[in-house]
Amino acid sequence: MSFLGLGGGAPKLSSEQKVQAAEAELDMVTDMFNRLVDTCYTKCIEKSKGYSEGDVNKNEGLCIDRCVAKYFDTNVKVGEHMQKIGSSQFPGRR
Amino acid sequence: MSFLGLGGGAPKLSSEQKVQAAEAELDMVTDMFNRLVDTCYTKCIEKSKGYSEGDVNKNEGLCIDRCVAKYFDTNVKVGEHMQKIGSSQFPGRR
Amino acid sequence: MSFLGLGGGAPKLSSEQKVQAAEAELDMVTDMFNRLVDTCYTKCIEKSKGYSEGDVNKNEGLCIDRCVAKYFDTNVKVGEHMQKIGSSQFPGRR
Amino acid sequence: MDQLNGREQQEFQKLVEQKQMKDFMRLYSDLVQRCFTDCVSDFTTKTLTSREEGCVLKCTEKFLKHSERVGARFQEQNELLMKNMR
Amino acid sequence: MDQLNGREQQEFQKLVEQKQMKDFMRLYSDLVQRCFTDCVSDFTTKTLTSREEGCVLKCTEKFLKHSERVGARFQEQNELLMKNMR
Amino acid sequence: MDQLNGREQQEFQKLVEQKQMKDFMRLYSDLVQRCFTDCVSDFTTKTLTSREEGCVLKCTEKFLKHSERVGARFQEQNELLMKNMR
Repeated sequence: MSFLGLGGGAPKLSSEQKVQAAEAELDMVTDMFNRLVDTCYTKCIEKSKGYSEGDVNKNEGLCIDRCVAKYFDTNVKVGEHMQKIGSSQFPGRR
Repeated sequence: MSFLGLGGGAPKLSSEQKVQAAEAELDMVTDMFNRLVDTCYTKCIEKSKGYSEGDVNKNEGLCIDRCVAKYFDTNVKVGEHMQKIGSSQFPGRR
Repeated sequence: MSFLGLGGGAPKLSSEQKVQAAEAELDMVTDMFNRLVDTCYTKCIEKSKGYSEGDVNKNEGLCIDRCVAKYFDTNVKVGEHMQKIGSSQFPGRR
Repeated sequence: MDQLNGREQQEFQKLVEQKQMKDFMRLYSDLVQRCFTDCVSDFTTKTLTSREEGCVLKCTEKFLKHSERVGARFQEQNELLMKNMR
Repeated sequence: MDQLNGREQQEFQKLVEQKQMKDFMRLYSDLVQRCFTDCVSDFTTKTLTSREEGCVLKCTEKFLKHSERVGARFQEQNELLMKNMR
Repeated sequence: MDQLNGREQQEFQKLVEQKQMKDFMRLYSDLVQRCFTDCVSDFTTKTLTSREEGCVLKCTEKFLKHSERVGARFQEQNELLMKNMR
């Protein structure tokens, strides 16, 4: 479990720090899941007809599958690009 | 205090768990209040004229009252429907 | 460090309370920074052309500077106005 | 809350107080962001124009009155819900 | 997770359980807000009209099925990602 | 911050470090969501098209530069505010 390479090589963490790192990773995975549910719902679900059916139809289903795949793809591409251009300059506020 | 039936029948919780459950319930009530403020503001407040007055006018006021009532109604209906169709399958990610 | 006058005069806080107040202040500054990034991005960044360039151009840059300044200005004006009209009645839910 | 004993009530009360400040902060920040978004869209000046400032002040009052009214209705609905559950 | 020892795993597991209820609550609240926003816009009545209620129920089902499907794909993609990292 | 003593400062510093990682994560997730929303809307393919990828990379750079600039101005305004309060 090493989302975004977190935690991978870091040596000699205290027990408390290791559990905290695992918690941070869990929070990030949960956050990504919530964002996916939200974003792909907006992109894929047809509500123009006032929810004419409770099922996810075939078109919507395919769209959801690809939406998730492309979101992961985007996540990876953004991470690689940030490393390339030097993400160290990132947050600006510190 | 048993929003959504939480905590009602659960037996033999430790002190820590009981306080945690109460905290979770408080957080949920607060979260619902914040969502109501946001959602009903969007549904009811006329800002087209660039906020021509600081008061909540009669139409807006009635709209707010009904918006809150219908939001609670929706909350109950969603909960009942989820129990009926088997909310156990819900979060999908576990 | 006394954003919004928080913590300024309050006497005889316990160590725990002082650290908690400092944490609340840090959270608020961070939250404001995040809202600024989000709001000024929406107000200032031209994405109509599908992100034709990775740079922040001159117009965008000037807009960002003024957006941040006006956001701070708004923050101060809102605070002053709330004190004037009696913010005590504020949250309503308590 | 009747299932909490005295010591637990006290502990919970402490939590509530810690959260009230945060809640207030959040509502305040929501108000600022909303009124800024609704009222300010001219970025040729560095300070609020008088028109923008007027809009922000009216928006502030309206938001406060709105959230007060939502709060009152919220409490009523909540009490109704609790009563029906017993 | 292989870098956590037994006791740490246990502590982490406790955290996970505490968070699961919160996650469920959040998804539930998101669902209510979304279905309300999408289905309810007539404020001349105090209770849901039958048309609004029908919309809310279908929206609820659709949202649940949607989030289940996202969950299944999410897990697959996550496993793929982990495999590629080793 | 002058009202915190040495030990309190240290405790607070630890808190700050714990939060910095979270802040970074949040900004990263916001960036991904925003660039995905703005750049990806063709769901007939399973991987990013080259046009979408180009858009995502430019969006990433722009967002980073934007948040850097906001950060610089934010700090200036904050210092100004602190100075006026003394």
